[in-house]
Amino acid sequence: MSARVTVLLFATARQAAGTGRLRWPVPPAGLSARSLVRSLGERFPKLEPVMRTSRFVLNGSYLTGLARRVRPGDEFAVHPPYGGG
Amino acid sequence: MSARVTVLLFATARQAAGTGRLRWPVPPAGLSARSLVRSLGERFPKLEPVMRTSRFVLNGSYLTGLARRVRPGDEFAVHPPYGGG
Amino acid sequence: MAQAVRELEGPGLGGVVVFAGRVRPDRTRSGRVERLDYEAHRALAVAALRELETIARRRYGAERVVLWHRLGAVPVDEVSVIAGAATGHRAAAFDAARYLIEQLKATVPIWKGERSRPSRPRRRRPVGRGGRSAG
Amino acid sequence: MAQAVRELEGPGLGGVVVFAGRVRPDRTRSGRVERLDYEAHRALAVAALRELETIARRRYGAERVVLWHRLGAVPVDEVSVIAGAATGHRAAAFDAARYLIEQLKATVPIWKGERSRPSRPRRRRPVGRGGRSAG
Repeated sequence: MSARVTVLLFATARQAAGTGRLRWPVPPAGLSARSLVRSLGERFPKLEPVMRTSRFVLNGSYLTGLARRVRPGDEFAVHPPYGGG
Repeated sequence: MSARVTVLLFATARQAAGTGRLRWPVPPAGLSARSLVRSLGERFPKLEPVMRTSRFVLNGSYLTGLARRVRPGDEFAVHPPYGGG
Repeated sequence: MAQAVRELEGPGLGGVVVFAGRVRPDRTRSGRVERLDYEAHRALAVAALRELETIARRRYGAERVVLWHRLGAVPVDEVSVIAGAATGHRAAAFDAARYLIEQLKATVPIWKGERSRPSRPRRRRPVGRGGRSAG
Repeated sequence: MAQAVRELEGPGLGGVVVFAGRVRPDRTRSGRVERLDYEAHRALAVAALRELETIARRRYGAERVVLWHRLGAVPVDEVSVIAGAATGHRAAAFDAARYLIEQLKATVPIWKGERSRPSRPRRRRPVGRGGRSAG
């Protein structure tokens, strides 16, 4: 089995991808969050517009940009706008 | 028994007069609220400063001035500033 | 407060806000408050509370409202007043509850007296001896 | 809500405000809401709720705080969220409770999905057939 990251998809992101959790293959050295988001959008076209208004969370920390490197074993979450209450 | 009005005194007004309820003699034709307040202040000197910051209620209606006539059988209440809650 | 919550339940009411005011053990010149004695011009107070409820319904669209005040002796840490509103939406419930409690304090003929030792509730004369400090 | 009130009791706390949000039977394109399914990024949501409580304590002097949110299926007219604060004085309790619920909605990773027919709570996949209208 190749190197993978866990991708968590919530709410409209989950609906767009048809699943809430993916084991996503990545290069052994990892890739930028930008590249990961792009490849997810290519695989799930309906997810692409959802991600444009989403926040991203890497291993429990909010990303402020997409430059950060995502490595095998990391957890990458897609958060559409919140709607609790 | 001569003609009287019922005077209700609350909170600091009650404490100043030493009672919460008076049967106060008035002329058969009544008197102005101003005269009633003045006579109450003369009888109970500690009540006089309390009445300066109080509202007055005649038969359940707030008075906006002291010109109204108070007649035998009326109920006249002295309301110091409110403090519920 | 549990009863207030029950009265504010109803179909379609999305937001409920309940304020409860408790008697605080404030320090005073004569010691520490053990209880408050509330007195009211009863007929007028009841009418004023009902009128505030009506205004809250109209102004904030509150569908259910509670506005209760205890009279007589209320010991420290017990609830003396409750103001609550249930509305379709959240912000209006906060506004209505706040309106109710602030108007109650400003416009309803209820007064409190601080007491540091027990005596009978709603008596007409103040305690003659001035009350010993408890704190 | 009763439990929230109990948690907000304590000596010297003069003002308690509790907000409860209930699921409303809103009309939607597919009929009328029968329940909401709440999902959360759990670890982050719990941390965010705790952090909001801490901020409410610091910023508003709230001595006790509750901030609870149900997850999974919540039927119409049941309470889904509670935000409450107990403070020494009234205004701060209103401000703290309002801060908590508004920040919760804006910053805590919880989402709701409208459903018009029953299915199991917190499932990972949406219902395939789209759901029949109940209204």
